[in-house]
Order: sequence, then C-alpha cells, then structure tokens
Amino acid sequence: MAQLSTIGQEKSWRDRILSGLRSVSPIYVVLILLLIGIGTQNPVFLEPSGILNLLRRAAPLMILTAGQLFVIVSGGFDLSVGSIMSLTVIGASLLINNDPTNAWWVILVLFGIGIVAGLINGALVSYLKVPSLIATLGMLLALRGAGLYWTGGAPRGYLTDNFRAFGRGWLEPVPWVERFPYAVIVLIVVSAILIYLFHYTNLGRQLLAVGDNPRAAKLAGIQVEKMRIVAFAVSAVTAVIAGILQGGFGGVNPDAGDGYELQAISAAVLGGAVLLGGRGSVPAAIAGALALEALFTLLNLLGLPKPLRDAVQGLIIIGAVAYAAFSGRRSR
Amino acid sequence: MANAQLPILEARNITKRFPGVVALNDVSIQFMPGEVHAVVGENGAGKSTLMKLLAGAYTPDEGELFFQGSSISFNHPREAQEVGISIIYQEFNLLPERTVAQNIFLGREPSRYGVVDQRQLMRQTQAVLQRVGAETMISPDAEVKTLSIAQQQLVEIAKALSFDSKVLIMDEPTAALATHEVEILTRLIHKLIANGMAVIFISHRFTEVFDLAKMITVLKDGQHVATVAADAATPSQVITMMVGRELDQYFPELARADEIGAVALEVVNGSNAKLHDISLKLRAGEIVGVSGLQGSGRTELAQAIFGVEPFTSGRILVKGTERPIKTPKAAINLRMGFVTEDRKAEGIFPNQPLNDNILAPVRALQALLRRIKRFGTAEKPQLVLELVQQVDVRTPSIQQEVQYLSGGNQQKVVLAKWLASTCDILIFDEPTRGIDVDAKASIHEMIRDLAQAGTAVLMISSELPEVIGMSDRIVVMWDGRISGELPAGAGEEAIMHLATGHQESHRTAVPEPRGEGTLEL
Amino acid sequence: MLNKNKKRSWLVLLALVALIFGLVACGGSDTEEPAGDDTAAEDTAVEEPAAEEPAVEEPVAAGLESDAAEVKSEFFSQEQYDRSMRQMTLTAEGPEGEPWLQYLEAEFVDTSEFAKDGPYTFCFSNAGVNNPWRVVGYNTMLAEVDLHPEIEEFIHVDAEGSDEKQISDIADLVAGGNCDVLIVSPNTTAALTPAVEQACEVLPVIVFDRGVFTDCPVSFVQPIGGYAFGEAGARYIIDNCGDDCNVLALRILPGVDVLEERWASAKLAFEGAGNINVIGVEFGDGDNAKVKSIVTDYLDRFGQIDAVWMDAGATAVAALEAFEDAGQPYPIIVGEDQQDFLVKWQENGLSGIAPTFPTFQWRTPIIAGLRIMNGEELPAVWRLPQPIITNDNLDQYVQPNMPPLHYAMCGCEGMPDFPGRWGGE
Amino acid sequence: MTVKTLSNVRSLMRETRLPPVYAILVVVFVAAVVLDAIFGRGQITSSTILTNMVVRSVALGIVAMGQTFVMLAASIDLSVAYLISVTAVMASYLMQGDPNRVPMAVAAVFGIGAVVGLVNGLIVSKLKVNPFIATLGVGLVLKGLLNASFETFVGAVPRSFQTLGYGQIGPIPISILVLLAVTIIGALVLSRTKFGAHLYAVGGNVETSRLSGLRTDRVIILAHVICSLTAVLTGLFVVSRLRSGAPWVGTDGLYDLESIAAVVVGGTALSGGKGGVVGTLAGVLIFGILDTMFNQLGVDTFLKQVLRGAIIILAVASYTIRSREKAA
Repeated sequence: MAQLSTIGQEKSWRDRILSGLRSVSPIYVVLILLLIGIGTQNPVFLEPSGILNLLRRAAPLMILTAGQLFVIVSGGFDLSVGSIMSLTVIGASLLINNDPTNAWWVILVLFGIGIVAGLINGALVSYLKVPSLIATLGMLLALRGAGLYWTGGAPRGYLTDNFRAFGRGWLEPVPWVERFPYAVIVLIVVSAILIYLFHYTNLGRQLLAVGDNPRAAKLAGIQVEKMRIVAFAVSAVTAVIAGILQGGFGGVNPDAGDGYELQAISAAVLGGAVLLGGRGSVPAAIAGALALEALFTLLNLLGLPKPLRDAVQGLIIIGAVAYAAFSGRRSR
Repeated sequence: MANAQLPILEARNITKRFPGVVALNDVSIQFMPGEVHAVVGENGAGKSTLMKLLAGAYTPDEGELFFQGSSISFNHPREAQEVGISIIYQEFNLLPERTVAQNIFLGREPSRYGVVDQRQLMRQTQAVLQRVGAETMISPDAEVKTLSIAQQQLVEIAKALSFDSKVLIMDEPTAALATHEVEILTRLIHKLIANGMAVIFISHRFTEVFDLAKMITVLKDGQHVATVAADAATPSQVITMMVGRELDQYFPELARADEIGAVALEVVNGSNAKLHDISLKLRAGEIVGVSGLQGSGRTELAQAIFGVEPFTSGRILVKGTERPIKTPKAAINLRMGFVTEDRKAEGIFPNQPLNDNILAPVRALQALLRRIKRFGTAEKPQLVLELVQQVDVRTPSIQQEVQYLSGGNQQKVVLAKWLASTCDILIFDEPTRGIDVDAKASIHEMIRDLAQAGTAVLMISSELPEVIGMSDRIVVMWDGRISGELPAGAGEEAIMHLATGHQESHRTAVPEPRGEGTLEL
Repeated sequence: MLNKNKKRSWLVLLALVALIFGLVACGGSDTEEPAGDDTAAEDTAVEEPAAEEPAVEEPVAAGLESDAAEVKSEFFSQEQYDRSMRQMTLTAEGPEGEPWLQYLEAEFVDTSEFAKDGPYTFCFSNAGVNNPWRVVGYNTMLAEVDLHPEIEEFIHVDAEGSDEKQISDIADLVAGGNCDVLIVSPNTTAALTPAVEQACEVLPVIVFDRGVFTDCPVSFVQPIGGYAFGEAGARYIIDNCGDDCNVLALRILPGVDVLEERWASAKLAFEGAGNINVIGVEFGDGDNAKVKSIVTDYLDRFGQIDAVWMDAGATAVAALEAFEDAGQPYPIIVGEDQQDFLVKWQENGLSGIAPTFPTFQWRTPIIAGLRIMNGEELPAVWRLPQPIITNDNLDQYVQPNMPPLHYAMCGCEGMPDFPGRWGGE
Repeated sequence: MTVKTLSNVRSLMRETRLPPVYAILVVVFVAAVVLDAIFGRGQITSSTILTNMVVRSVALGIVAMGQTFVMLAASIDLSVAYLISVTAVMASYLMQGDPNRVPMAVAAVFGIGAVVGLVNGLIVSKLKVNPFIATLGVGLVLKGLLNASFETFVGAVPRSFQTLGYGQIGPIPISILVLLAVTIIGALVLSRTKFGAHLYAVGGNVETSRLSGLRTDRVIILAHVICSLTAVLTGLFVVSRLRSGAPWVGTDGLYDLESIAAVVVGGTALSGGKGGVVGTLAGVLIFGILDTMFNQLGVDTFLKQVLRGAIIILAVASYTIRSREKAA
C-alpha cells in the first residue's frame, strides 16, 4: 500500500482502486450478511414492513451511535448518554404531567437539559482536563441519580400519545408500505443532518483534526477545547432524541437508557471508528448500530440462548477492532 | 591502539527502506576499536537510520552486520546491548517521571530474586556518573524531569557507558551542550578510546569532528560516499562530498536590497517564562535566519510569536500596528504561518487525506458550519490541486492520507497548508530536517521564491550551512535571549561564538531552559 | 434435549474461539498473522449462526422445551407449592378490609423477652428502591411509620441492589447499637442469610418480601407467594382461552427465586391443560422496549397470539401495545396491579387478570415491630393474603389520579398525605 | 478546623512522601465526622463502625489494586466485574460446601483468572486492540459463558471458608488484613522489584522502554494477569461473604467502573506511568467513608448517586488543576 502510494503516477490508478476498496467500510458487508441470515431464517423480516420494524426498533441506538461518533472521532468517550436517555424519559413523564398540550415545550426543555449535560461533559474534559472516561462516568452516575431524585424514585406521569407518537406513531397511508413509522422519519432526518454536519461542513473536518493530532490542530488555528465541547453537546442531543424515541416506543420506564452507552461505543467501533480519535464515518457508525441490532434479531431467530448472544457480541467487537488495527499496521 | 586488529563492528551492503524513501542503500562501513569514527552527512542522509540499525532498533532489509568478525542480527535493542553496543539517541530517551538511577539501569537493575537492590543501584549509578564527571552535578535519585537539557544529555551518556560496551554510538551528543560541557565530553571520549572502545559519532560541528575523529564516513542521500582519514581531508572537501556540489552554488540567490520591503513583523521587548527581552524586526521579502543550540529558545521564539506560548510582556506589531497574539488562530488571522519543526507531532494529520491537511488553516478561519469545498475554497475550488502542483508533492492522489507520504512530501504538504491560507509572514522551524537532498533543495527554492514574492520569512535552523546559505540576516539565540545579529554570509565560528553565550559575559552559565518545551526538540 | 446439546456445542465453539485468540496472539509478535487469524475468529462468530440453521427450523417447538422454559429443580419445592395452593383457598384471619393485618395458618410466637418502653428506634436495611414496586412499598412503609409517634427514629439504609453492600449495611446498623428492631428486605435470599444470622444474635429481626435460609428472625412477613401468583394467571388463561390456544410466556430474567416459582407453577398448569400451546418463553429484562419488540416478532412469526402470560406486570402495557401497533386484537393478558395496566384494562375492556404481590406487605413489618416492642405475640411466619384483581373487582383498584407505575394493592389509600406521597394528585 | 488539619497533613505528607490523595482522604473523613456529629448520630468514630467502614471497602479495594497495575501500564480492565462473578460462582460450585474441595476450587479459579488475564494481555499487547474494547469484549464473553452455564446461586462454600469474610484475629477482621496485605505486597512489588520499575517505564513511554531493551509486551501481559488474579481474590472474598455465588454478584457491585474510578481518584494517571497502590487504597477508603457517612446521615439513595458522581469528577479535576498550577 504505502510503497505504491509513493512509487509515483504510473501506478496510481491501481492505488486509487485499492484505496477506494479500503475506504468502503467492511461493516456494510457484515450488515448485508446479517440481513441475508435473517432472511433465510424468516423472510417476513425482509418484507418492507419487517425492515421498517427493524429500523424503528434500531432507531434510538442508530441515532445515539451517530452522536457518539462525534465524541469518539474527537478523541473521547461519552459514557453518560444512557443516563441522559433515562433522564429524558423520566423528565418527560414528570413535566408533561398527563397534559398533551405540555408535550411541545417539554421537548424543548428536555433538549435544554441534554445540551447543558453535554456542555458540562465538554467543559470538564476541555477546561478541567478530566479524562473523558472519568468525566462522563461521573456524569453517568450523577445523572442516573438526578433523574430519580427529581421524581422521587419512579416516573410521575404517563407519556401522552402526542409525545409518544415520535417513537410509536405511523404516517399513513403510504404507497408500497401502507404505514411508515415516524421513528424512521426521525432517524432519516437526524442521520441526514449529522451526516451533513460531519462530512460536508468544517465541523466534521475539524473534529477529525482534533482527534487525529490535537497539537497540530491547535497550531492550524482550530479551537480544540471548543470543538470537544461541541462534540459532547451533539452526543448529548442525540441522547435526548434517542430517549424520546425509546420512551415513545416503550412507554414510561425509569431505566430506558441503561447500558446504551457501551452499545453505542461498540456500534461505532464496529462501524470502523477508531477509539482515541482521527477516524470515523457517520454512515458507517449508523450501519454498525443497525448491524448490532440485526445481530441480536438473528441470534434471537436462531433460538440461541440469550447469554451466548453477549459472548458472540464480545467476540465480534474484539475481532472488528483487531481487524482494524491489523489492516492499519499492514498499510503502514 | 593499532588498526592491525580486525574491525569490531562492520556493516556490509546494508539497505533499509521506509515507505517512500530508501533510507540506506547498499552501505558498507568498518569500525575499528580504539578510535573515534565520525559519520557525517546532511539531515536525511541516513545517519540516524544507520545508527538505529547498528543498535538493533531497526533490522536491515538487505545486508549483514558483523561483530568482531562474526555475522549477527538483532531483533530487539536488548540483543545489541547484550553483545556490547550501546547508543545515545539524538532525541532524548529518558523517562521524565523516573529517577536518574532508574533510567540509567532500566532493564538491568541490580537485583536478587527480582527485587532491586537499591543500595547497589545507587552505588553503581554514582560510579557511572563519576565516569562522565557529573557525580557532583547530578544526584542518582533526582527525577529526570527536574534536570536541565545538558544534565539530561550527560545522563544519556552515563546510561550508554553503563553497559561497559565495546561500541558506543553517539547521535549528535553535543547538540545541546555548551562549550565547557563539550570539553568534558571530549575528555571522556579520549578516555574511552584509550580503553579500546570504538566510538561512532554523528555531528554537524566540523570543529569537533576534526578534533575527535580518526576516520570520517560521509553519507549522502542514503549512499555511502566515502570514508576518509580525518587528517587526510579538509572540512570543505568533506562538505563537498556531503552536498555533492560546491556549497556556494547550493543555495538560491540571497535577496537584493530592492527586494526587501517594509517591516512586516516587529517584536519589542517580548518576554515570557522561557524568553527574555526579545526584540527583532522582520521585513517583507527577506529571510531572517535564527540560529542557536538546542534549548537556546529558538523554537520558543517561534511559538511566542505565533501565540502558542505567547509573550507575557512586550509588544508585537504586525505591519506597524500593535496586535495581541494570544492564540495561533489570532496569528493566522493576521496572515501568519508556522511550519513547525516536528512534522509528526505538530505539522500533519496523519490519518487525514492530503486535501484536508492543506485546507485545515483556511477552514479554521471560516464559520464552523460552512459547507466545505473538498479541494479548495469557494473562491478557488481547485486550490489544493494548484498548490500540490506548485510545491510539487509526489502523491498518487490528493485524497491520499499523508501518513503514506515520504518525509519530504509531508513537509511540502505542511508548506502548502500555509500557502493555502496566503500568509505574508511565514515562520519555518527546521524546514528541512530529515528529508532527502533534492526535496531539500526544492524546499529552499520555494522559501526563497516566497520571499521574492514579498513574504517575510523567519527561518529557524540548527544546520549552520542552511542558516548561512539561506539567510539575508542571521539572529543568534542563547539562553532565551537574542545574543547577537549577523549579516548575510557570516561564518560558522562567528555564529557558534554567539550561540554558546560569548560576547554576552555569560561565559560560566549553562543554558538551562527547563521543561517539556525543550524536550520536544 | 436438542437444545441442551446445542447449548453445549456453542459453549465449545466459543471456548475454541477464545483459545484461538490466545494461541494466535502468542504466535506473532509484531507480525500480521494474529489480527489476520483474529478476523477469522470474527468471521466464525458471524458465519456460525448460518451453520445452525437446520437445527432451528422448527421454531414452534421452542416454547416449553426452550432454555427459557426449563425449571431448575432448585427452584421447585412441592411442599411449598402445595402450601400456597392450599392457602389461596383459605380466607385470612384478622381485621376485615385490612389485609396487611391479616394472616394465614399462623403459629404465634411469644415476644415478651423483647418488650420495652418507647420511644423506639426502628432500623431498616433495604435491598434497594431500584424499581417502582419497591418505591411504592417504601413510601407505604414510611407512611406507616408516621402513624406511630412512639417510633421516634426510623433509620433506613439502602444497599442499591448489592448483596455485599447490604451485608455491610446490616453490620453497620447492628454496630450502631441503637436499633430496637431491625427490619430486613434481603437483596437475595442465600447471600443475606449469614448477615441476618449475625443480627439475630443481637436484636429482634423481621424479614419480609424475600426470605432468608434461617428461622432466626422473630417474624418473617410474606404474602402467599410465587406459585400462587403464577398459577392464578395460567389458570385464568386455560379456563378462558378456548381450544388450541397460542400462549406467549414473558419472563423478566432467570435465577430470581420468586419469579422462578411463578413460572414453575404456570408451566405445570399449562402442561396439564389440553388446550394450551405455548409458542414461546422469552426473557424481557422487564424492559418495555424489549418486551414490545419480542411480542412484535412473535406476532410476525405466528400471526396470532391468543394469550400472554407474564411473571410480572410491569411490562404488560408494552406487550398490549405490540398488539395495537400490529393491528391485532388484544389477547387474554396476565398483568399485575400496576396502574397503567389497570387503566388500559378498564378502558379497553380486556379479558385479563392481575395476580398481585401486594405492596401493603411493606406496612406489616412496622406493625410487627411494634408488637414485638410491646411484647405481644405475633405469627412466626406472617403469611399475608395475596388478592387477585379480576374483571369483576377491577373498578375498585383503578385510580386515574395515581402515577402509571403506582401499585394499586398498597393498602395506602387511608394513610397520611395520600396520594401526594405516592406521586398522585 | 478542616483547613488547619489540611495544612498539618500537607506538611506531614511532605515528610512521609504520601500521595496527595491522602489530603482528600483526611478532608473527607473530617467532613464525615463533623457532618455526622451535627446531623447524624455521632457514631461514625465508634471503633466498630470504623472497622465496618474499612470492611465494606475490602472487595472493591482488592480488585482496585490489580486495576492500578494495568492502569500504570496505560491499559485498563473492564472485564474484572465479570471475572469476579465467574470466580464467585465457580468457587461455590466447585466447593459444594465441602472443606476438602477448597484447595482444588481455589486453585481452579486462580487458574481461570490467570488465563483470562493472559487473554486480555495478549489481545491488548499483541493484537494491539484498544484495551477498553478488548476487555469489554472479553467481559461480554465471560458474561455469556457464565450465564449460559449458571442462572443463580449454585453450590456453597464451606463455613470454614467464610472465615475469610467474617473471621477476626483479635479485634481485627481478617478481610482487612487481606486488603492491607494485598496493598503492601502491591506497594513493594511496584517500588522494590524490577517488574515494578519496568511497569512504570512502559506506562511512561513504551517506545523509550523498548529502546532501553525492555520486553514491553511481557510487562503489559503480566500486569493484566496480576489484575485478573486480584479480581479472583475479590471474587473469593465476596463468595465467602455471600456463602454462595450468583452470576450477578460482580456486576451488581459495579466493580469494573468503580475500581477504575477508585484508582484514578487515588492519583494514578489514566495515561499510565504515574501513581501507585498506596494512593488507590486511599481512593477506595474515600468511597467507604462516603457510603458510611451517607448511611449515617440517611442521605436519599438517589442523591447519594449524584454526590458520588460529582465527588469522583471533583477529585480527579483537583489533580489536573494542581498539576497545571505546578506547570504555570
């Protein structure tokens, strides 16, 4: 690889193809394999409605992962997102107070809370120089407690239907598939926005730069601290969205987001993101999340005892990263 | 110590390739016991690579090493140490958090059943420090981070000696030392060869080379040019061998008086933790060379001007108006650029494609959510392509990740990065360190072209030939101060004189710039 | 038994892959092979399922043979089973309309040795308030304490769901030396036994909710229990579902004795019945989203589900929503006394039943404690009745003013600052 | 009052070379005593409560010592919680309450621990997988294998074995002695042995260590093995307290994240090369004091979690701020 790149123009077409191949993340192949696997088990799942169901179900994790990627790429972790999701659901049930008309301003408030949490994460990492692992771990504990302390231990009200519509409702009638989940629309919109931000604006390029070489980034005039804070804010916002979808899909539930933080990180890594920064792609990360969800579904269909699903997940994650590390070393 | 005996260490037809460069090409050298063998050559000539190969840090792609006549190969530095080859690397190789003793005997701690014998360790460390005559200066249980650069250099040497090895390799050991410390070292080396040790020695200071060395090997561009006896050659001959042509043709024309314009940048009494009372002027169209020993504050000067470690007092005037420059962004806003010394650590984004590397500063000044043009700006959508042509980066594609480019091409990318943001004040720190000769020449050309186009250039370099050949004026630094200024074409001696603190009645003092800033060099 | 073998084969496979990791890694230091072989490991992980296909082609056979369905012997005690079946048929003794004071088949113990004058300090080591049921219960207990001025201080320590922590908590309380009575709600039965034994030596102990493997506590307060809970739901399905009834059984997680008992008795009932076809037994972790997904998948696979049995009602509504979202008719549903379920049940006139593990049991330990202080006799095993909510008495338990995750069977309606303390309006 | 003690402690620390975290420890303890005296029942200083305060730190403490080793090597281990579960379950499963089987069982679980540590170390050092992901993955694998084989409490440890958890020598619980022993051994290994020196070196700078002739991979692997062995020891301690092991005992105790937090609070740098087990001991004790104080004051459960999170962050932030002051 490396040799080719420097031997000069005459070989460059070959290099282009190779680098082209390299740039296609293997996660898409894995995803397709998994979907085929699901199909062979039960074709129903590959009918439009089945796919939409899978997407609707995976939407929270996919969105969460896309947000997590912003942090990972800039060289950090965000462990606090799961707690933010739960906090969103609990907060909504308290604030909406069974009155549908409240839903709209409540959603705004929730985003406010999320953004504040994200800014705190970012400030801790950027200015107090607390390692993101510890900072967000602390936030994970603190926010988990805060939500329940706020409501005295259990959610206080129902989530009204208009609030839940995002996670549960459908757009209908729709040609081909008679009904189209709002959750998937949200997924598409949010993904589109995040993909645009990350791949088509300065923001994404600067995050990559910060994660790849913070010192060089500073010397190139990039405001490293500010970028990190932005990354955590984005991640927190996606957590709120994921929380709204999750709460909408499942209803009130004090621990709607538990364990999502590690799933999101795993998914992003499956999508080829490199921990400690510098590499990553939003579409691939989203594909990683979908692949993880598809994997669960497949193992489920196979009637594989639930515990072993964890084991398989563990092996796949290690494998994916080892593969990345390996191909990385190879090309250097 | 006669040459009758056979070489203690010999390299035969060694070739070593790295992505993009052939660092050493079919090199064969013999090193005799009991003599100093200097290896000279420009940066990028392959000296350091050769040393690392001899020390087992690299393994050759082709060719063999012979130790005392028998073929050997090393897979791990330890194996080289075990046969008796020790090395002092150019960049320091010490653990700042650990003590002098722990560093010197790392991996070889005197111990019983894995338990380190502290007293023994201290005693041995004392002994080794004595051998380098530093026992009074340095305490065995001092943490390395508390030592000055010079002291750290001595610890490195002590560490190397502690192996009681038969071959000692020194990669620019004097770069950081003031004259009287160099004298200590010289005496030390004489003692060592007297005991039959072979000393292999890299240096840019020809005075030292000719004082110390018995044999001089010249490398150029990874090739072995010649090995000559020191007393049979003159410095100018050696230089000619090094650069392959007469020195005076080697660099582009200096600026003519009419090419030099108004003052673009002026620093007045600038000071901070590491710099004291810096004042200098930089004019449009001229190249001002900054010389000085490692740790003299060269790089700190650049960092201060560029707002990385800003001046805490004094003023900076850009084109006559005073500007506070507290961050790099502010500097870039004022159309300044900074080509840093350490590409890998400060210059490039290794995992990012070439175009994003080049456009980073431009984009940093744009709105955060501005839509990007992949290969340029709204005004110049093809900017990257043009620049890649202009600085002549050899790359298969401008989407290539820069980690896969050769050092020279990486440096050109860094340069293009600042051309992209159309600077009219450019600071270069070691612009040609570690890149091969033709790339070097073309970079010198570019720097001069920029100056002729009206850019004000401040060029820091530890390579005297470069400073002398490129600069329209030369500023010399010592101990965080500007110790003097010399006109174009000043001689090496004059520069070294200022660079070691003379003329400023600092004779006795040791340059002691502390802390990370200098460790990076 | 097919599944047993499958399980083992997977264990072997994974063990192997893990082994490969090790060997491979040893193999090449800085060479590329390790990661190379490692991706092979990854592939096996992905591909392997496909290899499993034939084995799984008869999904319907899952159900009662599946791993999730099996009842480990350690979770089934015939004697306990018979006991709770019997007790469900008896009427409890004690004051009418105050079930938290009632008891079944009680043997009374004399507590005069502990008698002392107030004011009292009651200490409570709580396994945790990590789910709404426990939150409601704990609020009820606090309300009960407020009813008794002679309880001067009520010390509550919370183990946040960790056995190890609760053991230390109990040690602290005992060491503190100013508890007159120690009330323990164990996090897990086996683990807390030693700690409780130690406490028994120092002061009177009352254990409730989950038990301990020792009879040293003065009194053990618990409703009739899991077998009855599980049986009631299963029985209702069997009686009302008609012939050839597709039942989906949803459990929270394996290994928790109370829940295992519920499933054990339900399984017995289903196996005994002719009309029940259990199409699946799944673990939902008590997570709405998971449960909803599982049910949706089953609806996709089997088209029709006639009844859903659950070992705990917390996610009953999520299960029902899966039917709504799939545009399917509501099934016969087994829930619990959680308000959101009761409301839905009433609104849609479902055919359902809600066995309860009543939260009013959190009142009883306080009362028992005071009896001990007064030296009155009380049941050694205070077996509380375990009311069941049915279509007939549903209306009296629906409380629209209470929060969705409130448990109706708290017996707290008459207590100070109801409903505010429980989050209602 | 607090301030005065603090300054005294500062000077005392300078002499004894204690890590700075002990200042925090003292402050927290004094705060606990004061608060308890004002709002609580003023018992926190009673000897029994104090002992319990330490005893409740033992389980976390032992594994935190091992975690310190990996983190000094600039690695991390998220698999310990699951390994603790595995140990607890396997130990009670193998012992089946029979004293004669204890040695076999103990040997077996330490064997398992060694293998797990080896796998962790190899994946991290040879496959170059980021330790966060590597150990997370290994943890998931352990969890899966464990839950696939066991669902709940299995077997039991013999009463004799429980002396580890409950026994006392004179007034001092054996568990405390174990914790102290582990700490002292750890401290000695780090300060006195070659391995200790090499660990700090590798954590400080892998390349420098390699060029100085160290076999860096071996150091990292050994660190992971040690960490896993301490996890096993914690598992044995936990099961001796619980008499029987269940698949969830490790994860319910949050031993993975809390051990990392304790180590960092104890002053060991996530980036490796700086810190030590002595500091970790203080970090663990701080958590113990907080738990006890919260209990004594009857602090609301959920508020507890908030405070814990906040304190972790503040403690770590205090170091970074200190170090920046030094730099400036």
